[in-house]
Amino acid sequence: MIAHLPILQVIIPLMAAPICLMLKRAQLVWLFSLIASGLAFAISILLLQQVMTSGVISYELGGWQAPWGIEYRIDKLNAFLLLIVSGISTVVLFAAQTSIEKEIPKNKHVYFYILYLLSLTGMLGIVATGDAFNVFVFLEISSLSAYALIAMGKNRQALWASYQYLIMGTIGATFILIGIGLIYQMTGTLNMYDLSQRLPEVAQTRTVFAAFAFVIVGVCLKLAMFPLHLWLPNAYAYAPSIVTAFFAATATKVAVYLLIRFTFSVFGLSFSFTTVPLQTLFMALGLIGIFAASTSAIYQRNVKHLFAYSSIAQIGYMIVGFSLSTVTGLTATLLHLFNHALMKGAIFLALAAVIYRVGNIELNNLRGLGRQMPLTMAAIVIGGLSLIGVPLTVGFVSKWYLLMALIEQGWWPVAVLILLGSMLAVVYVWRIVEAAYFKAPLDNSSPVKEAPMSFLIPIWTLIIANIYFGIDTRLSVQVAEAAAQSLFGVSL
Amino acid sequence: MDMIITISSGFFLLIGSFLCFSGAIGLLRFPDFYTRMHAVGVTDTLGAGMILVGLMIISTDFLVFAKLAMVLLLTLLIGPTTSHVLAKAAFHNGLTPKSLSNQEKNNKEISSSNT
Amino acid sequence: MLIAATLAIFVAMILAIIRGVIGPTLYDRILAVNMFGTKTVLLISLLGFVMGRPEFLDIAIVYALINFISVIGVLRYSDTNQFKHSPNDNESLKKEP
Amino acid sequence: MLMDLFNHWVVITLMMSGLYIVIAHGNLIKKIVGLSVFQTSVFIFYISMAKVDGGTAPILADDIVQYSNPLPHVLILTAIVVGIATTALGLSLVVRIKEAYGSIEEESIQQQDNQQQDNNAHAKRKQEEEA
Amino acid sequence: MIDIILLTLLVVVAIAIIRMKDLFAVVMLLGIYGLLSASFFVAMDAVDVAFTEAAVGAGISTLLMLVVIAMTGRKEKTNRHKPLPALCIVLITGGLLIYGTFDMPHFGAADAPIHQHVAPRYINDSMAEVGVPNIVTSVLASYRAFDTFGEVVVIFTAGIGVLTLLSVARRKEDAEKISSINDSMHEQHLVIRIVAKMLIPFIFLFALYVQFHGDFGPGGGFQAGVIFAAAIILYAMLFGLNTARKVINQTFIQLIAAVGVLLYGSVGIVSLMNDGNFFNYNVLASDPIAGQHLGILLIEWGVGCTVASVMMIIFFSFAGRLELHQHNERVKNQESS
Repeated sequence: MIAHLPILQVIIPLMAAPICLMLKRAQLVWLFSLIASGLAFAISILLLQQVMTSGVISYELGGWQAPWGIEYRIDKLNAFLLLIVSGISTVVLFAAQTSIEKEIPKNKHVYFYILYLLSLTGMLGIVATGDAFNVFVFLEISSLSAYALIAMGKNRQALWASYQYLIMGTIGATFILIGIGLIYQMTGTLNMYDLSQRLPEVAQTRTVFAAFAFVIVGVCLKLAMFPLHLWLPNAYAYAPSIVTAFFAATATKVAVYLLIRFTFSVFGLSFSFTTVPLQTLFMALGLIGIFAASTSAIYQRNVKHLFAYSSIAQIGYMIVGFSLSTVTGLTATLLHLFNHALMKGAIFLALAAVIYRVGNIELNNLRGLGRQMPLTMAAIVIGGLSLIGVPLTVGFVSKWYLLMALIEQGWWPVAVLILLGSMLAVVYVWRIVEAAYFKAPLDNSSPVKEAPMSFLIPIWTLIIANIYFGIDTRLSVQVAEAAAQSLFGVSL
Repeated sequence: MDMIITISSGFFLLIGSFLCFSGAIGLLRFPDFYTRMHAVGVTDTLGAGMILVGLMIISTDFLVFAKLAMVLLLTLLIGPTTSHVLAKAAFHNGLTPKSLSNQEKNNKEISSSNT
Repeated sequence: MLIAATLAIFVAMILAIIRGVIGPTLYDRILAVNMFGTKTVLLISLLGFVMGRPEFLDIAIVYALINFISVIGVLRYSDTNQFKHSPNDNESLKKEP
Repeated sequence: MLMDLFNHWVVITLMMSGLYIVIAHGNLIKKIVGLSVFQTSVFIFYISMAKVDGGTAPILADDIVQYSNPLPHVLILTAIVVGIATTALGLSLVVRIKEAYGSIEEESIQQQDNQQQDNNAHAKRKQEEEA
Repeated sequence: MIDIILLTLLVVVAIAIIRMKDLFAVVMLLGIYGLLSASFFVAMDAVDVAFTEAAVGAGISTLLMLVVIAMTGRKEKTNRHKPLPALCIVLITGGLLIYGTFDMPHFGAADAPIHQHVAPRYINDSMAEVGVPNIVTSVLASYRAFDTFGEVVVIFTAGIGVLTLLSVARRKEDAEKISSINDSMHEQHLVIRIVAKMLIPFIFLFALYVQFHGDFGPGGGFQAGVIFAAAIILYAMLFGLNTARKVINQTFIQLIAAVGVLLYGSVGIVSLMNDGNFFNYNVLASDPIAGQHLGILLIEWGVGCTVASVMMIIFFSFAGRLELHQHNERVKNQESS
């Protein structure tokens, strides 16, 4: 069975989804999907171990050789991403049952879990596959379930946000489809590894250039990179809180993975960064993104909106690291992928707990919660410190690597700008601290209790991970560095 | 034999395409819905039938012949039915033929302003 | 002869599209679409013979069926109050200049 | 030269008209129609690259040597399914939006949202003042 | 020649779609667009794709849009129209694509890379390796079976998504009341009911034919599923939703949708159990070709089940919503008068 791990990784949550439809009882379905997600997590750990020791795993679906059939190709980068996605999904799912109780009508609970599992399947499928068209199919599975999940939000704005996401997402996916079509036309193959072998021959053609542009724009739409981010804040703010926690921690990460995969592996380093001026473009967009989004975050009243904008800013950091196209820069991006998943997962879960108790998530509703829900608010604060990049948290580690990478290349001014950007994070995190600890609760608000255990356990698991990986950086840095080096073809 | 097949199929195809063509002209040129429907409904069924018969004559394979016959049956069944339903629905929902509507214009305006 | 018939079908299709665009009433459009559907069935049958592989007539059968079903659907769901013909329909539905 | 690429250009025109509808029009159903046109045009693009001059449909028969490329056909079969799935989901969202907002025009929906936000902000300011 | 005429017609229709303000006309034109593109697919030798596009693009999606328009109104407001920025984006994107075409292989060129690299094996060896004359089916169901599995999951996701968005919990008595006023169609139209009664069995038979004939000609599970669902939809439109619900139980079709996905997946699981890779049908039977045949047959059934039931779920959800709307409107009118 060990040889079949790559496919089981995706197949287990996939097959669990239709079985859930048969089980019918929400509680049972929750337990079942938790088990499925947990199994996927366990498999991803095994896979990572296997990859770290023995190198790339290739799995031929249907027993057909690679360019003719579909291939699952797990290298260090995929395995790392699989671990992040399935891990976060399991932790978040743990709190799901309590959280959706108040946010989603009873008769739709089963559908919620099914869509959640399908969304997980889609993301795992995107990451695991080594076939360009298969990416599109699984991208659509995850997107379609995401649209439906977001539309389940309580307010009517959720519907509108979901519709906007649907339009933008479909345009993005269709762009990717056009791009894949163009490279297919020039090379005759869809397998990513095969593509990377055959693309250099035709790299100078205008068609490949157009294909590159379409794939990158499509992925950046999914990624919510700065000028294309318009769908994200509302989608995150109005979705059910569990969905927000899951997507904020995973969905954009998967898109970043796609960006890295296409630029580094498929089109190749020399094409992406020398033929096309990707470096300056992405660095500029990343920096503008950091500043524009952080500034918007400061002016938000809704805390979910605030952190949604902060997510866009964090994507900016990843893009800056990516645009350096050095091993250290990419390591910083990958580390930040992992770390951002940990902190945003924790923060949004804590916000879900607040919504569960208070019902609303405007800044004013946080007043006095520092005393009433000490553990939850402490989690938000630690997560916020991590967002700023305070030492002893994971945020510090990834910022540190990013600065190192920038200085290594002599980009001093950019390093200063990154630090300035972190100052903006201080401002918006402070607003929350201020509301929670230094303002008296509103007169008409009734006192609330601490969040139930089903929230506190996953929240604090993530927070402890936040601190642990901030102190003991060996594990995460080792994997990220190895993954980055493998993309540059440097052997360990 | 070949000669007869070619000529007869050509004949059927010619008639069929002429009917289709004239039906289309009628669809475009006639003054109101009912006359247009008349033009299309009558020529379409016959024209399609003619073309399909023409094709049946030149088909060599039995399966192809059978499928063409099936298409022919379907057109014969469906074409008139849809025409009938369309006309009925149009009339029920208050679309009057042009000659009538000129006469009854005044009545209709009164009745429609009431609803 | 096959080519001539195909061309005639094409011309009929173009005229049907024009009628579908200019309307003016709902039923004219339905009529145009219906006629377009039957013409497509014929076109598919003819194309099979023109291209020398006539064994794919299954598609023509599907077209005929789908055409029928969609016309029924159009009538069923245009049969609501919003679609009732009103005297000013003729003016308001004309294509905007 | 011109004739060889003509097909591609027409297909690109089709794609762009679909994209134009999606971006420029404010009606939600029209946007979905636009998406549908856009996607269908991409299908046309894929299928036209599969065509080989003198080839026939990729179904094996005895006396035929040249077949068109079957792979894009397979891809597009999948993509068509994805397209209808997106259309169905988008349309059901439109229905729900119509029920919630009473309109399916982008402008009016955004207006209502802004209004609601303003009202909320007002209420909040009042609350703060009271506190 | 034929392709150029069809493409030109497509452009005309697309421009008309942009210009029209009447949504009903737009949807009709979209139906024409679907039919035209399907004809184009036939001209391009893509018979399987044409089959699907006709059933889906011209049939199902047009129908869904009509149901929605009946709920939302058919006029597009003209006030908000921002053509200039949109035009800029479109021109840039289109310009980029046209720039990209200059190095493309020419249309129909047999020496293009796509006809040289992967595809030749499908064309030359699929008969020996899979044993199915229709190459599209063998690629779809065996070489790239996992893509098709993804496709089935996509349609399943859409079904669940539509259910979450549109399903209404209703009591039985209400359902009777609501649908009893909405069955105008089958009271008025005797002729069409008789014709439909004659046609529906034929359509079922044809769907089965398409399901099984997919190995030899255009067709397969997806197309068969859509045709099957179309027959049920025809029945529901003519005899009222409620009657159709009695024939096809709602929980039952949800079950079938899930069973379809599971059937498809379990073929893969069984091949795992037999020491093959996922979806390796060779190990399903002692003879590899027999195994391939068995595997393809089973997964085509899986596809057919899921597609048919999801199409029905989608249609019933939309039509049920429409009924509710009309009922509410009527109640409101009665109250006001």
